[in-house]
Amino acid sequence: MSRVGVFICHCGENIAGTVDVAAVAKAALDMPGVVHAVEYKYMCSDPGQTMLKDAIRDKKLDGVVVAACSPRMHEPTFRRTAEEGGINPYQCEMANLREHCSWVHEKGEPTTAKAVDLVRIQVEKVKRNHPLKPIRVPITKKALVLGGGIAGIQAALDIANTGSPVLLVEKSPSIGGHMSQLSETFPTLDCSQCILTPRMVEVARHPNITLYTYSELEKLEGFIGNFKATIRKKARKIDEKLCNGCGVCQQKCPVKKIPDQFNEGLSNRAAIYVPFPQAVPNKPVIDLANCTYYKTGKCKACEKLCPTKAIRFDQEDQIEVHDVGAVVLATGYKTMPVGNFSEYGYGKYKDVIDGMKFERLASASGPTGGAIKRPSDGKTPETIVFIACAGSRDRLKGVPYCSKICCMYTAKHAMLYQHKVHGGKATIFYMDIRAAGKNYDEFVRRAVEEDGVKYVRGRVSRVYEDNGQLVVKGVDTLLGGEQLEIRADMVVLATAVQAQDGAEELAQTLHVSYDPYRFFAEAHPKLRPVETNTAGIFLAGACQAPRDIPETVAQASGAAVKVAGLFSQPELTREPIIAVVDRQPPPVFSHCVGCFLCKSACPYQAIEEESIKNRNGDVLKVVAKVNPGLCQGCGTCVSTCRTKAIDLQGFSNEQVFAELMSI
Amino acid sequence: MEALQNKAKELLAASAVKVVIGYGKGTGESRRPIFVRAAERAGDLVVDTACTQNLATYLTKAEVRALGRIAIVAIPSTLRSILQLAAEKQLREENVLALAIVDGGVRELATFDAIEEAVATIPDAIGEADQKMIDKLTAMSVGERRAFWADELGRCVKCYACRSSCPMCYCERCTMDCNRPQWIPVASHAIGNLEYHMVRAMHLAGRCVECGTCGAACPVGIPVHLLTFFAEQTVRRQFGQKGGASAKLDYAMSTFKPDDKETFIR
Amino acid sequence: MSGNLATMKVGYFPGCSLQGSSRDFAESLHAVAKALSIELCEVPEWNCCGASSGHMIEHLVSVALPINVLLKAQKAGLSQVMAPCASCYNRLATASYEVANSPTTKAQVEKVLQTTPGSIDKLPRVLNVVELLAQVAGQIGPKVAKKFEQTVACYYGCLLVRPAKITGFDRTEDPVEMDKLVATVGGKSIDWNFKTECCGASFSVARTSVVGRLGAKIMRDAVERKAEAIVVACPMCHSNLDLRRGEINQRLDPKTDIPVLFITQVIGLALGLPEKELGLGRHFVPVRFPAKPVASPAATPAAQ
Amino acid sequence: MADPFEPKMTAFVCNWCTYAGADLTGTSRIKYQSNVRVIRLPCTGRIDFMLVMKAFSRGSDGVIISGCHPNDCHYTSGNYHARRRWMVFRDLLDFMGIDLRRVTFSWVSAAEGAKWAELVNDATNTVRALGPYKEVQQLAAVGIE
Repeated sequence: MSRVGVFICHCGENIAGTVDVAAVAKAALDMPGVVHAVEYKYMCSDPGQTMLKDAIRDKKLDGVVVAACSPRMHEPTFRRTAEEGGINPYQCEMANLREHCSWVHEKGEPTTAKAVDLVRIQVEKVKRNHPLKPIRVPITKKALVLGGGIAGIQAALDIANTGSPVLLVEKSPSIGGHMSQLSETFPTLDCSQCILTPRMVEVARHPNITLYTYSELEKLEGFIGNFKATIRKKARKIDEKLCNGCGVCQQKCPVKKIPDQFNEGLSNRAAIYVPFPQAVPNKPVIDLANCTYYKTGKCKACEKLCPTKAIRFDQEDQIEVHDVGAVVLATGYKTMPVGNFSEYGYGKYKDVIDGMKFERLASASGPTGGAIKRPSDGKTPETIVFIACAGSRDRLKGVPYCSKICCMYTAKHAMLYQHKVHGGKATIFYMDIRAAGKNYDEFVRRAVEEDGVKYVRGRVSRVYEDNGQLVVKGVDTLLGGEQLEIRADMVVLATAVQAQDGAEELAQTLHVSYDPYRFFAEAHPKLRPVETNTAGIFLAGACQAPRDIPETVAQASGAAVKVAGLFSQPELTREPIIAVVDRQPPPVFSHCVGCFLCKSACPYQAIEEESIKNRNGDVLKVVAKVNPGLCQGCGTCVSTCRTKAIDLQGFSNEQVFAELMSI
Repeated sequence: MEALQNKAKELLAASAVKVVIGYGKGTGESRRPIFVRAAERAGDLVVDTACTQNLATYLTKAEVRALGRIAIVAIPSTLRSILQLAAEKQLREENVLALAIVDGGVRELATFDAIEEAVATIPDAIGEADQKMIDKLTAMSVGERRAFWADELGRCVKCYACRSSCPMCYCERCTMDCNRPQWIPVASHAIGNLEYHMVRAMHLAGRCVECGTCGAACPVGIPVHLLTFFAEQTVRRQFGQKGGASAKLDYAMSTFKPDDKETFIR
Repeated sequence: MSGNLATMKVGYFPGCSLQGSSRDFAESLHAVAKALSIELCEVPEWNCCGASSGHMIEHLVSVALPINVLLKAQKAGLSQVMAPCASCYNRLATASYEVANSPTTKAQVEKVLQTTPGSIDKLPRVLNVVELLAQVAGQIGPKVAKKFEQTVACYYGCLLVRPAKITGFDRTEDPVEMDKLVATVGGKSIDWNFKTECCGASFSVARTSVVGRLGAKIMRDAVERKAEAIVVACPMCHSNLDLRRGEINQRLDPKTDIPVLFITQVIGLALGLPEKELGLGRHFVPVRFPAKPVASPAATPAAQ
Repeated sequence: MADPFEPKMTAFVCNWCTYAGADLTGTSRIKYQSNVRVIRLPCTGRIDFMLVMKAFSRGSDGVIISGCHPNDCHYTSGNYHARRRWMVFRDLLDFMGIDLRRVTFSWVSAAEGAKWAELVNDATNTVRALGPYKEVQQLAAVGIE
């Protein structure tokens, strides 16, 4: 027969002001199994906790119910106290008399009656609690960072600098991401590559960082501290050790007319290429789709001419499996594809381009060496129109959210244009100017006041061509909704920021949740912004939501600290709230019949098949077994099990049933 | 019929199987399951329209398993049972040989793939009378339905014939027998009976092979099979999955689609 | 969709213009429907759709009127109602959308229409003429007697496709359904800029100068891109570009005399229906096409 | 029976969304009717359909079941499994003559304190209007345990 003690907290007036705590204590004493019931002003205070510890000893309690605030608030506190009092911490339950009772109901008899019920529910539960031990799991102190943009680079460097090894996986041939494509950065107008490339080199040189470019994560199994990552190294068809990046191959490659992704198709590259001069690693890759040899079986010009004989046409993809303890997702974003803007003639008129193309035009390392020339005929545009919110904040044809960075980079674009094309006329159609951030609004004001960029508040309905000239038709809502038609030489769309292609699949591979726009979801919008709901997987940068560079870097460092914090512990301890499959003496062995329907229901692949053998090793029965490391304790398997052979520690069938029967 | 008897004789003689589970003469026109273990007894086997019981129930019984490879005379629902049992890891391909009764003749189905093909051709339809009854019930007001079941289940004596006759109720310990906690009161009484049959239906939703053997087995003639039929149809309607379609597990109640369409969650 | 059905039955809501200013639209529509064995069942005792003035003045009226029509159609057992006039179509579609999405509006409408039998919950689907023709496009191709070998500009105007959330038809900013139909009957449609520009709509009568200005832009671009005709599916578009060609031409140099055809007339011509049945004679800008170089008869025997 | 009927409401909620949401209702001091008794489970996936039936047998007049919105499940997919189970169980309850107006399903996130209050009030009012669930309670009355 159990000896339960009930401790009712006044929480000052918070509970006692509404609930007749004395009556609750009195009622508690009549509950079967309760041998001790008291009320006190503040149970969480030192004297309160001491009182609880003493009672456990003096009254020889084997179970404790603290009727106070929400268990989500103080359960850890009182479980620790119970342990100090000499019983198993999991023999302590909390009745939520505050959030679920005194704060939400009027003072009176029914409210007190409810409080009594809430206590009874927990008393019935605690009587059926079993002592549980927290689960200890080891940690592999190596991190996996997915994505080699500025977010991934920053996270990798920060983690590596704490002394832990890092695997940095980037799907394209070089790290650098979108930032390496940018011309200059707001609000300081410093050259993007000038500040990025040193970081890229640092990554390449760092003893704790192993770089996997042109590689992708294929599979992630396991759980926090103990992931198993399968990485596919796509074949560059180059022996990276021999290649010295001299570049002869790309000069001599006969195929030269392939649109260069890095320059957003504004220039061409060869079939064997290094994406850009500052690429890290500075090693080429053969583009199989366009290489003459792979198309016709002839050529091999690069192989013949390579001074170090580094070309390897027979090279295969390599699969590597690594144990890692934590993962940082930094897979970035993409901008909305052209198809969405037929009214702007995107894709129809050469001189209607998106922001990324403009970055390349304005970039000193770009196809025009930084001169603003329009794609159609290379002419310098005398009038240019920027259309903000191309797809952003557009419930109908685009995305409902604000892409956040466009206001700033459009201002930057206009500014750069004004600096580069003297006497040029830049007009920006906008909805609102969202320039919240350090020195951001000042930056926009500069564009308007110093560089004379014309801001027109209104939307553009259509961009069309009138004998060779682009005409931008819009409205100026500040001039009494007057319609405008601006004849422009070039139009730049600030296209919406979207989740990276394949984000959904990746999220599913990693079992992290994502929002309706396929951005990865943080564990808590305010208090856990760099964590996912899956323990051990963290977020950095634009894969979570549109972000600019400063935020991305800050978040990346945040994620890195989370990883470092995790790695600083000798081992992990987890709540023992996990499922267990019953075991019985022979000949039953277990009530489990091995139908393994639970296996397909488990979100964590935590259910394994165990063969029960006799001493000759013949299998007598195959039954389910829960891997305590993988199980997170959702209990889905429990309600799937027809034989009730699986149960959930801490929320067992007996406990829940008893709770229900007590009301 | 001869075809079957010959096939059985041949199989047993060659001891390709250790037992043939089939139908034999019962009292009057009824048919009962028989276990033919010797070639010379193959003549006892009967095939006709009166063979309606789903014999798959016996496939999971320890004593039957112990005999070795089994040949089983299979009506459509038996084939579905075999697949579902296979999906639930209760049956090994090498241990069972289905003798499917197709328009008088007999077809040997040795592999699950073969059975899947055969099953794929079976229309998802239950007996006309049963379907009529389900439609009638669904057309009723909820009160009328309650009354209907209260009256029907009032007769239930908890003999568990429905459970024992069901090929999918192979659990060694049923929820009913679980006493910590005592989910369902042991004695037969109104609410307990309602709960018992609800559990059966839920446990068979997405697994029921729609043989109706449970209903046929009920000594007091409660149409308990309507419950499992209804549950199965609900699953098929809402998720397009069904019990006994494949030997690979595709259990509607342990899988999901993020866009499962529901109308009642506020 | 129901492209291969023998005969199909569709509710028909003429609205005022099909009986007045746009009789040619009505005539060609009926002729084509007959040829494609589509049965147009006029909605019994239909009333005004509430366009032009109605929806400017009183919101409830502008919803109640169309719903009343749809309830009548429902009573007549029609599952789809086709409104040839883009304006009617837009009113009917908008009204159905509003009652489906605003419980308050629905309640109000139910109140004012309590005398009309039927249920607002399952109203017939509203179609425009292009939508209907697209449904049966499958049967048009085979029936083509005489290829419509002209280069045309398909002009949609505003009401067929906007607002997208209500019409849910075609690509709002860059519709293509009419272009597809023209292609099925052997015609060529140009890629141009003013597919969905405003034609001035009801200013047709009140402010012809506006119509002239807007129409001129539309015609200029079409002509510059070598269109030999404009194809429309809306009475207002038609009147503005046809009836008001005078005002338009005042702003054009050179002036243009390319005709404006209803999509139904284009299809009718291709199906080889007599011009009279298609009401081609009713246009202000005569329907004439530049003579095509006739394929030399010699070519045919030579081929064999 | 002088005093008016007060329904007995039982709620099964998940720990991470709805229980937390109900906590928020408290912290925001939003008042609601005190009829409901909450049973906390880790996840909606853990809510055994039998619990709902048992609640009625035990004399509840109404039941509330609530968890995380689709996509928000702390355990990534427990709520999806739960939703499927409910989709079938609910139809079956109806087929067996249980009055569905007495069973309320809902998604209440940790941020939806107000929604929880509203949910409880609506459900309680509905059930109060329906009156005590005699039909089932009579069945139960016949010697339980």
